Amino acid sequence: DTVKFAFIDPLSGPMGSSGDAGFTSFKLAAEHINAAGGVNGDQIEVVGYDNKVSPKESLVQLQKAIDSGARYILQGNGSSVAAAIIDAVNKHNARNPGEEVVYFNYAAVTPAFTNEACSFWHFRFDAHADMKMNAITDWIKSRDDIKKVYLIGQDYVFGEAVAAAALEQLSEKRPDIEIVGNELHPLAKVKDFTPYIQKIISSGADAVITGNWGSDMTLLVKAAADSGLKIPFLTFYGGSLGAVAALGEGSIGTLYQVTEGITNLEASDDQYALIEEYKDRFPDYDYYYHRAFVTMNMFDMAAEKAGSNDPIAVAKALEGLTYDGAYGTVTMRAEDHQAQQPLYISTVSKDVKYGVDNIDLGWALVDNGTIPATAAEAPTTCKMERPE
Amino acid sequence: METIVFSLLNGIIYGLLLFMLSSGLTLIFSMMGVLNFAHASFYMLGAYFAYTVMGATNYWVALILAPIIVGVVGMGVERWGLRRVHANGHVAELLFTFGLAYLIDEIVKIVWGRTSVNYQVPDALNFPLFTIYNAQYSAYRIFILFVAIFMLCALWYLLKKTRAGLIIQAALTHPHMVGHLGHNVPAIFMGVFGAGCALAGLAGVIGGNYFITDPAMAVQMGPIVFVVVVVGGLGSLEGAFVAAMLIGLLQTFAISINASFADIFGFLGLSPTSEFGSITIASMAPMLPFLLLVLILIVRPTGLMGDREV
Amino acid sequence: MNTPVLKLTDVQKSFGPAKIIQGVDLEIAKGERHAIIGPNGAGKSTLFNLVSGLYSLSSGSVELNGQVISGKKPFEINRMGLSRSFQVSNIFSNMSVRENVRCGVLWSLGYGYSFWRNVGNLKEVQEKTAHILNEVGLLDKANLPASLLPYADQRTLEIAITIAGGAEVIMLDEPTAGMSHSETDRAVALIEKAAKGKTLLIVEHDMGVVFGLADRISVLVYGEIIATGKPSEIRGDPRVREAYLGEEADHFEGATA
Amino acid sequence: MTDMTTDYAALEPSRSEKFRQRILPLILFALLLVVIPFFGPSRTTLTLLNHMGINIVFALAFNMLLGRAGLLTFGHAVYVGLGGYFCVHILNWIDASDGGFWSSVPVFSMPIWGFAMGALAGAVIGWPSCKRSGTPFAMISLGVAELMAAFAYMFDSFFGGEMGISGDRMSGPEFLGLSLGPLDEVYWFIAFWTFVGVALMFAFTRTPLGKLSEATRDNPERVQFIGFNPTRVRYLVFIFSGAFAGMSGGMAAVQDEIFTPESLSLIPSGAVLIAAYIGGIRYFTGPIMGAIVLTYMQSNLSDYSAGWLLYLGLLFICVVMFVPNGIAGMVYGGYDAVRKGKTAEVLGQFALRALGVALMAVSVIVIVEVAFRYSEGYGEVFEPFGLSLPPESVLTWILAVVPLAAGIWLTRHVTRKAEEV
Amino acid sequence: MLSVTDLHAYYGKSHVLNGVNMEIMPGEVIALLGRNGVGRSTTAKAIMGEVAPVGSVKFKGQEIAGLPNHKIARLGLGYVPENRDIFPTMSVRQNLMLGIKDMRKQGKWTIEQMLDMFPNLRSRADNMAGVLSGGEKQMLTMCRTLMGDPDLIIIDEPTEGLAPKIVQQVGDMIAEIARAGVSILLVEQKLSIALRIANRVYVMGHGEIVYGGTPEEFKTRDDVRKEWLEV
Ligand SMILES: Nc1ncnc2c1ncn2[C@@H]1O[C@H](COP(=O)(O)OP(=O)(O)OP(=O)(O)O)[C@@H](O)[C@H]1O
Ligand SMILES: Nc1ncnc2c1ncn2[C@@H]1O[C@H](COP(=O)(O)OP(=O)(O)OP(=O)(O)O)[C@@H](O)[C@H]1O
Ligand SMILES: [Mg+2]
Ligand SMILES: [Mg+2]
Repeated sequence: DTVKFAFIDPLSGPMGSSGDAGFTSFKLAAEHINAAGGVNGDQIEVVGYDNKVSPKESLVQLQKAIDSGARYILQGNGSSVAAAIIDAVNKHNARNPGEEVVYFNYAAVTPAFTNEACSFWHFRFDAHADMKMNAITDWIKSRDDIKKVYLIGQDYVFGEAVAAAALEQLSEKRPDIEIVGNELHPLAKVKDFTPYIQKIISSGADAVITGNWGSDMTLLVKAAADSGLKIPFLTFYGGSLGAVAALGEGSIGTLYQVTEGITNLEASDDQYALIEEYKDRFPDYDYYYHRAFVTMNMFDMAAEKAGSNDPIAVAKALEGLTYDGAYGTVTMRAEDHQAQQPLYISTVSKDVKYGVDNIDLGWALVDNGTIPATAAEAPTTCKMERPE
Repeated sequence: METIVFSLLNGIIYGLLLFMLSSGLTLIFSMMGVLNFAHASFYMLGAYFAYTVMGATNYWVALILAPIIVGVVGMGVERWGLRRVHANGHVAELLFTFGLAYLIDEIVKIVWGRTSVNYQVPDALNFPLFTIYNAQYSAYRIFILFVAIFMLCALWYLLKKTRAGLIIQAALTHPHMVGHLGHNVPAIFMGVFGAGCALAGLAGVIGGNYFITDPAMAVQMGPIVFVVVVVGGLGSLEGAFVAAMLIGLLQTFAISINASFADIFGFLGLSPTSEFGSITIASMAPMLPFLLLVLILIVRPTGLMGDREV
Repeated sequence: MNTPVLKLTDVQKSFGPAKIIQGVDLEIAKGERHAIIGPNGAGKSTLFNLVSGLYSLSSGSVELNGQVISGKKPFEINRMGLSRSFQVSNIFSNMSVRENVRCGVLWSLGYGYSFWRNVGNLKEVQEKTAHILNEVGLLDKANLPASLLPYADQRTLEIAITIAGGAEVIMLDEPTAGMSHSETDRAVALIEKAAKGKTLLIVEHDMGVVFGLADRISVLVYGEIIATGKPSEIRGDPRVREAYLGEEADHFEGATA
Repeated sequence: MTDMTTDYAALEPSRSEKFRQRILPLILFALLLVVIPFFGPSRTTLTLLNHMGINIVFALAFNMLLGRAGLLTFGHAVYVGLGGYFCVHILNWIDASDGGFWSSVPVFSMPIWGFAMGALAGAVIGWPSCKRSGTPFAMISLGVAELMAAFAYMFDSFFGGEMGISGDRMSGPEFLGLSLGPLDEVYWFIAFWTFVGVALMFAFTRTPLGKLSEATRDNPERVQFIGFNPTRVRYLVFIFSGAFAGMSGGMAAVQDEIFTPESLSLIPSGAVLIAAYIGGIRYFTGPIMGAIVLTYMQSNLSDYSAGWLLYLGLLFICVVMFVPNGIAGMVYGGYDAVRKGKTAEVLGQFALRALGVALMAVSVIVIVEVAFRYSEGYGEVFEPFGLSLPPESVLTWILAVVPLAAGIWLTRHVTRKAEEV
Repeated sequence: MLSVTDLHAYYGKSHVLNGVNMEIMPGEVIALLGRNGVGRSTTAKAIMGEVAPVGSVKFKGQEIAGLPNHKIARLGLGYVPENRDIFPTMSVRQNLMLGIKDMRKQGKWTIEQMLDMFPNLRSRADNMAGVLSGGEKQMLTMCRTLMGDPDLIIIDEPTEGLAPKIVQQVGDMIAEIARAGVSILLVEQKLSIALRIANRVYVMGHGEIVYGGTPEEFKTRDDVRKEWLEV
């Protein structure tokens, strides 16, 4: 028997590579579990479904996946897709009892999914936006030289949420910090960010916080480097595929990111071996989606604990489960199905063990960059309805 | 003052950049009437070719060679593809370029991989040229400025000093008659399309390292180039130039305005906390070109300086 | 002569600096068949365009049945009962001949922009269409796409569309241009039939047609009417000979004599 | 007058002909829609069919403009989006209301509301844009689409931001005993409205306004001289087209229960253009065929190959270059030939051509698949039908070249033969 | 100068030309007469490569059947088509400019000369050609073709739609062109003009040349006129 996982993310088109990076991670994680005897004796199969980052198309693929017997859904690219999948999974499970599916969200970070919109069927293995912001502001707290902060983001719910979280957390943790700018720009429409950089320069900011992703992130930092602006750009997605290659040395000392782990952290030999195996198998990509491995290993643990691969049983077993990961302990909080884990602030550096994007630059932990899970933790408003 | 100087400077550079991106399209669109949706893909090809050529030789060779290769590819596309489609009208041509864009994007992924390549500004141009109000202006930006002006002159020469422009326009509607007058219409079409593609390629060589060179760069360029060409007016190089500058300046100035709709229309009772009132001019900036496009076409279907309906 | 159906008062038109129509006065009585002749570029087609509303007047006025129509849109003027054809065939080339004519009859039968009725079920429309097709002799070609018609038939269709709306005043711009003699004869017969009881204004270079059809002729030269009168008067007018007919006038005298 | 009626009769298609051409296809279509569920389609198939239905209505609405009125638009998804969003809001109002007006509204009526909203949007946006035609019109639609897509991210209260808004189709009173929960019930809903949409839009082509829109496409100048205002004609058609697009949005709101800003972006607008064109914009049925094919390919081609976009691109290019009248053109062309009694000839030619195309396809597939795998660098090998085709094998190269050459030769040969006849 | 041997042409399946034979000597003016629809225009088009010619067309001794039209034009063969085909969105001057094949060479005629010859055109020189009256368009087309210095010019129905007086003018112009040493193949309906200018006439019927001779001789051949032309 096999346990089918449906990986629903873009596998083609402009976003295809970021979906593929996730897909390859899950496949490798599954292979490792299978090699170790599988889950409860069953082998895991991860099947890719290309959703072309379209929520509508995701629903078609979801249906296809369910019909082909998948009971576990993996997805991460795009909160709009995640929202559509949560909604569809909820409805499917309500309308088709006995055929429940569970959704493991590995990258969609909208806080709502584990707050007001939380669902028993949804588990998030990535830290959500507020938690990441917690990490960023925690780090800023330790940097007395940062006195002025500039917020810039994409003009939509996520960008607004990031800005709001930054404002609130900074005023709490560092009331002395002045917010010298709070700017939103339309999504994926700006070609030349220099005018924005100029505004940042004029404001005298010491650091920039941005939730930008994709080209909006890269172009922003690139424009900063071109204008000689050497201040930390604290990003959520600085580590996304190809960003460092595109920025080149301009990213050193400028580009910062917050993640649940980086390859250049102190780790066990097993972990190093895994990183190298990944790179070897998938030379285009780097070991980035650590949480893919966490997700699969925690699934394995939960299934073994429940003694069954049944989605409801696994979901219940996952609640409150603790896993000792390569970069710290991960706990799946039962109240809201949000994984709690330590976060790391890192920046681009030249002398690192593992480079990224096939160049010699890589991510290195910054001073005081380790944010323990408790510090990153965010409260939840989730009132979850559980089956039975 | 600071804002004005900045905005002016950035606006001009951005405008020139836009002009550079759209100049090839100006040529193809106004001469051949082809809404070339693959324009951005040729732009991307330019960047990738330059990356490869630069790897083997140096940037200056790439600057010359890459556009030529793109131009040749463009000529091939015209010769074996577009020419056949031409008889079926503009929608067919447009769809052809649509499909071509997919094709090029995928081929780029096969050849150069799915993620961005490390195509960087050459060291010779990678230094801050001058600094005003703490902001550095890299030499490369000024280089862009010169290349854009060069492209303007080259195009101007092609359109005004040669009869090619006239011949092509005539050949659009009366290909046979133009042939009877002794002009080799197919060759001219091929040449024009190739030249337009080469210009796109040149923009790619320059833009690829100024921005990012990855397989998504074509998609990201989006319809803004059409806006420039159409707002400027068909058949008008000056128009395209003016439109590019106008859009560049408009957008850059708008970014520097932090006022929200509530600040401006407050007298109408618009509250700053309402959804509409809280929108700032700055956040609207990238939408302005499209607003401009719609307004211009409603008022003046020939565009700013065009001599015929788009 | 009671009130004229069509009355042009000091009509002028300039394109930029070029004064193309420089003060035309013209009255056309009900039921009259009036021809306008003149050298190429005299402004005959322009005059048509002014009357039918395609161009706006620079000054002067045009009245149809006592109502001022200058300044109105072409479709408004058409609805008031004035219909025109074009010097270059101007038909709906991707539609069938029948559909071409049918479009022409729709407005006059009161089926404006209606979208709740099936044209196929509008008996009146179908019958009128058939009637007109029959009259112009295109019935057997009714289901052909208009673009595939031979040239002469396209010209005929042009006339058919023009008369389909049943307008009171019909203006034809060189209806027989490019037709052979036999085709011309057929076209003339058709025009005579169609214009029965209506007012006809026609531009032609074929003097056979003009002298055969017209009750009165106006000669337009450089935007001015230099003569108006019965065919016989026009033929003899030395100014007309000088400006327009040239030697051919003799030819026609000979021909008709 | 008696001969008049005979003329008239001679001109008109006979009653049976009318039935055959107009009513029969609709009846067959309805029958097809009714029969499908009896084959017991899976939920995946049902989802696909439902999306096909939605896209059929959308593509036809789009073609009311492009094919019929000659107006190319790059932003027709805007009307689908507005209609759909409005309907999702209504779903939520229905859900939330107890006893109010909305509580008596069945979800089944959603396409009507979408229709109304689409018409309203068409009326507002069409007012300025229909003053233009041709490329200015197309460009205005592009600008409007970009603006609307941006607004969709800015105005959360209506559009719900990036995540859009979702509703529940199972609320409100039932209609025809359909709870609309399970997909097979949704199928009936979609089938019903697809049929209504297709029938209405077909009827529209036969109305005076429908005919006038064609006349305006062919020759807007002349339309003025038969008493009509071309701007007005365009505007009215635009409203209808927007309305039917909105209707498809209403159908989608029930099927997907969610609407996101992506649904009014340029992507679906471009897709519908492609669908309509591939199907054949000169035929009423063209967009239907195109919508079916494209919907299928968009959802399923990616299952077979990572390079599906490349195939799609190639396919567009080939259709545009070699089959300019689209699938419908091909179908009707064949049908005509068969009716003229040239069945054997046509079939023979068709078979040869199909063989040629198939041969070329073999090579193209081999080249693309091998190249894809090679470029990914995972060391995967293309293994169709048990063959192993690594990039360095001779067999790979033979398969990449020989069928291609043979296919090209064969199709050229057939074409030349056909021209000689 | 031009010799056409056994020329056939088809529109789809209809066989329009059944073997046309004719010769044009340098400096000659030939009128091609015939009823509507017998294929005179098609002959002109077949020579110019507008419809696919089957048979032989030799110009200055070189076979031109099957050449692309710009090559034919460059050999010195000018063509004024039936439908005039001016470029409507360009000015009169630009239209004339497009007639020049090679800007570097000074041709026999200049734009100014052309405008002098036709004062009507001069006054419209900077107007868009699309708004010219029918007659003005006709003049423009002819002038445009002359700008390319052709050695032989094929003119299809130059007087169609022209006022009687202008018809004479056009006739004079053609005569003048002939005087300048350009050979002319004139496809014309109006006998009066054709006979006035031509050195030789050909009459077509059923896609073939059925008569050839001098105008003087032709005037005496009432039988030919009755059978092959409309009276
Ligand atoms: N839109 C316009 N703009 C500028 N000039 C124009 C325009 N329309 C017509 N003209 C000019 O007006 C003059 C009269 O043209 P018109 O077409 O009325 O002549 P016409 O008498 O019909 O001649 P023909 O018998 O040759 O058709 C011409 O010289 C023409 O160039
Ligand atoms: N494009 C075409 N397709 C099909 N048949 C055509 C086409 N053009 C012309 N024909 C037919 O070919 C025959 C010869 O046409 P052609 O134009 O050469 O005649 P013509 O002698 O020049 O007469 P006209 O006085 O009408 O110009 C006619 O019967 C005509 O109907
Ligand atoms: Mg005229
Ligand atoms: Mg002819």
